[in-house]
Amino acid sequence: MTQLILEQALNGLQFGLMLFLLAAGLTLVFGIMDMINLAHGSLYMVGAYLAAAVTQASGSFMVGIGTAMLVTALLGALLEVSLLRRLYARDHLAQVLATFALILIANEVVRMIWGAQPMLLNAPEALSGPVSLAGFFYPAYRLLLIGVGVLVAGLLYLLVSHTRLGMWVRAGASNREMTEALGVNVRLLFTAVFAAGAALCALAGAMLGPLLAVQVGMGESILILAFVVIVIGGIGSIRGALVGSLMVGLVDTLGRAALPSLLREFLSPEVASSLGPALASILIYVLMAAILFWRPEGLFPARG
Amino acid sequence: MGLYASSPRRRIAAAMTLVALLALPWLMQSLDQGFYVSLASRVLIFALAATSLNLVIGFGGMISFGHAAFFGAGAYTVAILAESGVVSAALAWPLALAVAALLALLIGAISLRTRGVYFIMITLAFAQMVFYLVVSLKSWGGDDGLLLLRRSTFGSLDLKDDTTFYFVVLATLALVLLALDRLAHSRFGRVIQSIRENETRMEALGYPVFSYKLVCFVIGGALAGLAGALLVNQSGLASPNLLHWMQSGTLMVMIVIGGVGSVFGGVVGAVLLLLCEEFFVEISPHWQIGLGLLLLAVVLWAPLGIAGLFGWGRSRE
Amino acid sequence: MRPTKCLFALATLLLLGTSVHAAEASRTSVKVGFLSTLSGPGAGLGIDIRDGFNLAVKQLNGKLGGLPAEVIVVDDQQKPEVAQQVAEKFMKKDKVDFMTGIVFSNIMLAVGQPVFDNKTFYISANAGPSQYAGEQCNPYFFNVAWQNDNLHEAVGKYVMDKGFKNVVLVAPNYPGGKDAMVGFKRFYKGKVSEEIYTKLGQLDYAAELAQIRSLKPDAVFFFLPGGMGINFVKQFVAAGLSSDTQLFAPGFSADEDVIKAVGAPMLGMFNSSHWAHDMENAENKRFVADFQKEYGRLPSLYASQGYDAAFLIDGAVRDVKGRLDDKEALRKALEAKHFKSVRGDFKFNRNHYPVQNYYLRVIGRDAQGRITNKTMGTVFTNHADAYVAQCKMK
Amino acid sequence: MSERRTILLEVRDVSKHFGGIYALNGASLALESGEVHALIGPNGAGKTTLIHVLSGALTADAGQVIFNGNDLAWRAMHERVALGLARSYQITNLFSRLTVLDNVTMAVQSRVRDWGSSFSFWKPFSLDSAIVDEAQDLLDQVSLTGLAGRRACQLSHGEQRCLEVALVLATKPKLLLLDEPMAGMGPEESVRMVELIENLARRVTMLLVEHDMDAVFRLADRISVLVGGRVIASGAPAAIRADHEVRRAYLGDAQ
Repeated sequence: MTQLILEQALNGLQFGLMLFLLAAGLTLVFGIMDMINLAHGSLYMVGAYLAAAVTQASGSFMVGIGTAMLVTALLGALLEVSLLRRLYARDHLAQVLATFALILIANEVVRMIWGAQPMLLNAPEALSGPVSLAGFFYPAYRLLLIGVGVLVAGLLYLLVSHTRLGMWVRAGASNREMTEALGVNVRLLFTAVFAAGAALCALAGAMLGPLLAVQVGMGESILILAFVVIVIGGIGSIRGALVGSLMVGLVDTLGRAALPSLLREFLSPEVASSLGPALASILIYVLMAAILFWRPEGLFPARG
Repeated sequence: MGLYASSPRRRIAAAMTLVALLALPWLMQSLDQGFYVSLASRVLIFALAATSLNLVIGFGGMISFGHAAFFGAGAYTVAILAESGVVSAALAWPLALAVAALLALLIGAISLRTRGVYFIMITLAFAQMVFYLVVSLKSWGGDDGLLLLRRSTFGSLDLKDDTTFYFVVLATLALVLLALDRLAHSRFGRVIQSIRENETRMEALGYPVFSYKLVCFVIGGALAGLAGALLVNQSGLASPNLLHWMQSGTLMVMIVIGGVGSVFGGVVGAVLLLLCEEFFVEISPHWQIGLGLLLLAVVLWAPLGIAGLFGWGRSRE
Repeated sequence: MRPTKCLFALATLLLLGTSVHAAEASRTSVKVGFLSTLSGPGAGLGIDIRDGFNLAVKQLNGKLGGLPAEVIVVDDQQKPEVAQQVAEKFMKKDKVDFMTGIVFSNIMLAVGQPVFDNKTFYISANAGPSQYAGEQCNPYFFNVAWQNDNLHEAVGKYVMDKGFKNVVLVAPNYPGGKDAMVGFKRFYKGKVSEEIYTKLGQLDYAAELAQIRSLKPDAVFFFLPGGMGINFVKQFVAAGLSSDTQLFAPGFSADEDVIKAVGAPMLGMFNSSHWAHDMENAENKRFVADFQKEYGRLPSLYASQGYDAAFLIDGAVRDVKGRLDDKEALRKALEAKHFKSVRGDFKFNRNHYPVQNYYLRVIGRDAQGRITNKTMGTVFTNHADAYVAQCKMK
Repeated sequence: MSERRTILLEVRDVSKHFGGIYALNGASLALESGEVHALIGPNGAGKTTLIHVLSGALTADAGQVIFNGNDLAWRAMHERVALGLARSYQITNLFSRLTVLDNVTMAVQSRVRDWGSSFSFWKPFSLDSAIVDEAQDLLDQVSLTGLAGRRACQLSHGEQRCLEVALVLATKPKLLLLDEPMAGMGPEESVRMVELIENLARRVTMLLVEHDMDAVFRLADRISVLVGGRVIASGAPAAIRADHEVRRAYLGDAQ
């Protein structure tokens, strides 16, 4: 039983950390530029496709990931300079709609280039098996995902809290006008942050590709989860994104695993078996609504 | 922009469109193109759904990203009632409306405490809850949705007949549009539009802003429920995809293309979007690129939508 | 005012501009509405059915029953409401004579009734829901593949015969998935320690695999068509479960499309099928050879079903001499099955589902070193489905 | 001034802090019905915070506000307006995209006690001619009649301030909270505004927050001085002018 809980907790951690890769970029764009970017999920999809295509062509998963991050970052920067910049001053409705349009366009372009069928992306042979972990087996690749997630979280923490660039980013998230007044080149900062966020998207897409599937529409479902994460964590806060990701990852996975059997203790098996999965799947949204009810600006609001 | 004002010219245009739409089934039948009557019903139902969202977003200024929940609630109510033997439209449709209204009351009462982005996100979260709840409940069909094997019955009217059904849909939409036009010019309509313009000031003038917004939200939700009730009759399936957030997004696209805050904006947008879908899909499977570009262009250069381009939107100088 | 009028005129023009048909008494062509899942995680299945169907039409020189064939192919995106709209268009606008292609039972059930009401024949090349085999059986529905339960019944019987004692079942939460579990348990009477229902289209099975690990079964039976099965097998092996637990699947989850994607981890997996690419008969040899030549890959069982569906239509149209409006005659011709299937022979039961043999296959390396299915033996001979008794059709 | 009047508004020991900083620190104040009461004090003394607390935009941490016999704690902004307490804004806060006339009709329409609530969905507003007539009247009073069809955003700053006053008046308040009505005005516009306020003073009690000392001493019946979140003196203009502590804390710096 403890082994089951431990394994499920690891699964939740892995899921949460991958969400964090997406949420980190999203929360900064949202916080600094006050911009709702629905196309964030499309960058994740594009990153995954690039990784799959390059991995197939080059035969190396590492080359695939590297290229995908680089190209997606460039695409992100291009998108920011050419289009998104025009939307910062617009209302949220315009932002939602314009980036919704980008989702439609990105999906079709990917479909035109790579076809409607999912693309195959396999993890390196060495990682496709299990490793022994304190007495039980756990997939090596999932452990790698956890490692990468922890590493990125650590690097981001160092970058944001211990460098000048990070100071600007934090300043930008809490008060944009003031940062401009201090003489920071905010336009360049925005482009850089956006490109970095895009690179993290590509990383998440490439890493999750072998585990899930590289297919059109893969960005949409995970995008909503990323939004839930940043709203829970507080818009603009990296720390909030991390806490929110881990909360969502663990609550979702453990809820799915434990809730049905937990309900069986109190209710009849039939009621429990239909109610259990239903409750488990809405758990994170209940969590978000509850947090917004008590703390309408999330757990770690960046603006103050 | 400012407060909505309709001109006599616009009313004449609406009346003429209505006459043309009345003649449509006759024309299509004589061309042996009955399919298009059914398609037209579908388009008009989506026009109704988009119009209901336009009331919330365009007039009330509340950017709700969870409108699909009410649309789907109406559809599921009719399907669930039919499962248990209630097939009378006179009973099922008002109930669908009421269920959607109740849901909107619940969601609105909580969501309207938040502002801006948080409002967008919390309405989305609630819609997702409804979506996942329905998908998980096996007795409501789960992922498969609920089939409606027979259309509702409506007195002596035979709704199974596509043309009759079309006229019922057309009548419903026409009534709703008339009511919306009246509402836009009523005291209530002026209040919600002014709240959209300046909420703090309305509060300082002594309006219970929360109640007005909530009532507007509930009316919008109820009308979406009615649209859902009609749609499940048209298609014969209450599908969880009706509740999906992409559906909310599509309705938003319709009103933005058609014209936010214009009585006919939702109709124009729905007609344009669905007809494009119907015809361009045969030209190229990648027609959605075109839709995406059109949407981008509208957002960037014509924020008042098609209705705004032609000057049938809010009053201008 | 003018813009409204313009818009309406435009709409009318568009409506009129599309093809106009005149009803005709004796046909000069056959129209087939091919509605299938061609995008998303289930796309592989639909594409194979389509390619099989098209191959048959090509072999018949673009004709079905001697009449020029028009096959309209549309993607249902694996969404019931999209499928409904397409079906409505097929019936009311294109006025097709036959429909076929649907992969998933939930979509079949969403589309079926209106199609039957319209007296359009539906030839199922895959989906075989229990409803249409039993109480809701219909003169206008024919299935050239199997009833959903059948392949699972075959696995259940084999697992029972081999003496496995503790089994976990995994299937998606949709009609086909439920039929699978019922079918398996109809012939497996041992202990089932858990029935796990997953979301249709789910791709990450971490939680389910952890659950399986804690249950320690000696066999796992899973039915997860398309991309779902690919991910499940990969993750099952990656989690280290394959060393203690034997995997069983119906042919759907262990066919050439899945093998191509997963590769070596699938070696040694048992599965059931009513057809295999190594079956020795003239029709099958021609089919497999032509399919490989045309598409450069081994056909899957889906492809064989699509291929058979085309030949069933061909034989029936030929039999009624193109008088497609004589529905009664056409139905009799379909029931008589004027073609030889690539699976050897089968005949239609009175619910229009096949009565046929089911075989056990194992995944191994063939003479050329390719990983593929090898037929091991027969599990059922002339096996019918369990629902035919409830069908009131004569 | 010797006759005894009823107390319309009483502020008792109100405190409000943001983080560790006290904007109000036990402020007390009493307004008599019918008077023009000016509130002065150096920048950051807590004047605007007090207005916010009175109007309901902020909730006090401690203390009590009694208006016309009603305890205002927990009453929402719109309920306070219904009781007869209205405010104007320091920074112009209008319906900038609506016409001047629509701005005022929205304000007139808000009076539930005269017209009922606005939950009326069917009857066209154009039939409510009484509301429009009253709005026209109000525009007359603030001399904006000729501009009724313009959008609010097209008015000059001074005109917008006048419109602001018309909006507040339309709610027929018992007490008017005027937050720096002359802020940013040129000399000519200021003169017009002073005349307008003098005119109004006959009909409504006013709490006036203003920096323009000439205007304050000309308009006010009584003056309270707020320093460091506390009222240090209250009285007739002459008394305030003479008050030693006030001179030191505030006027001394100014003059």
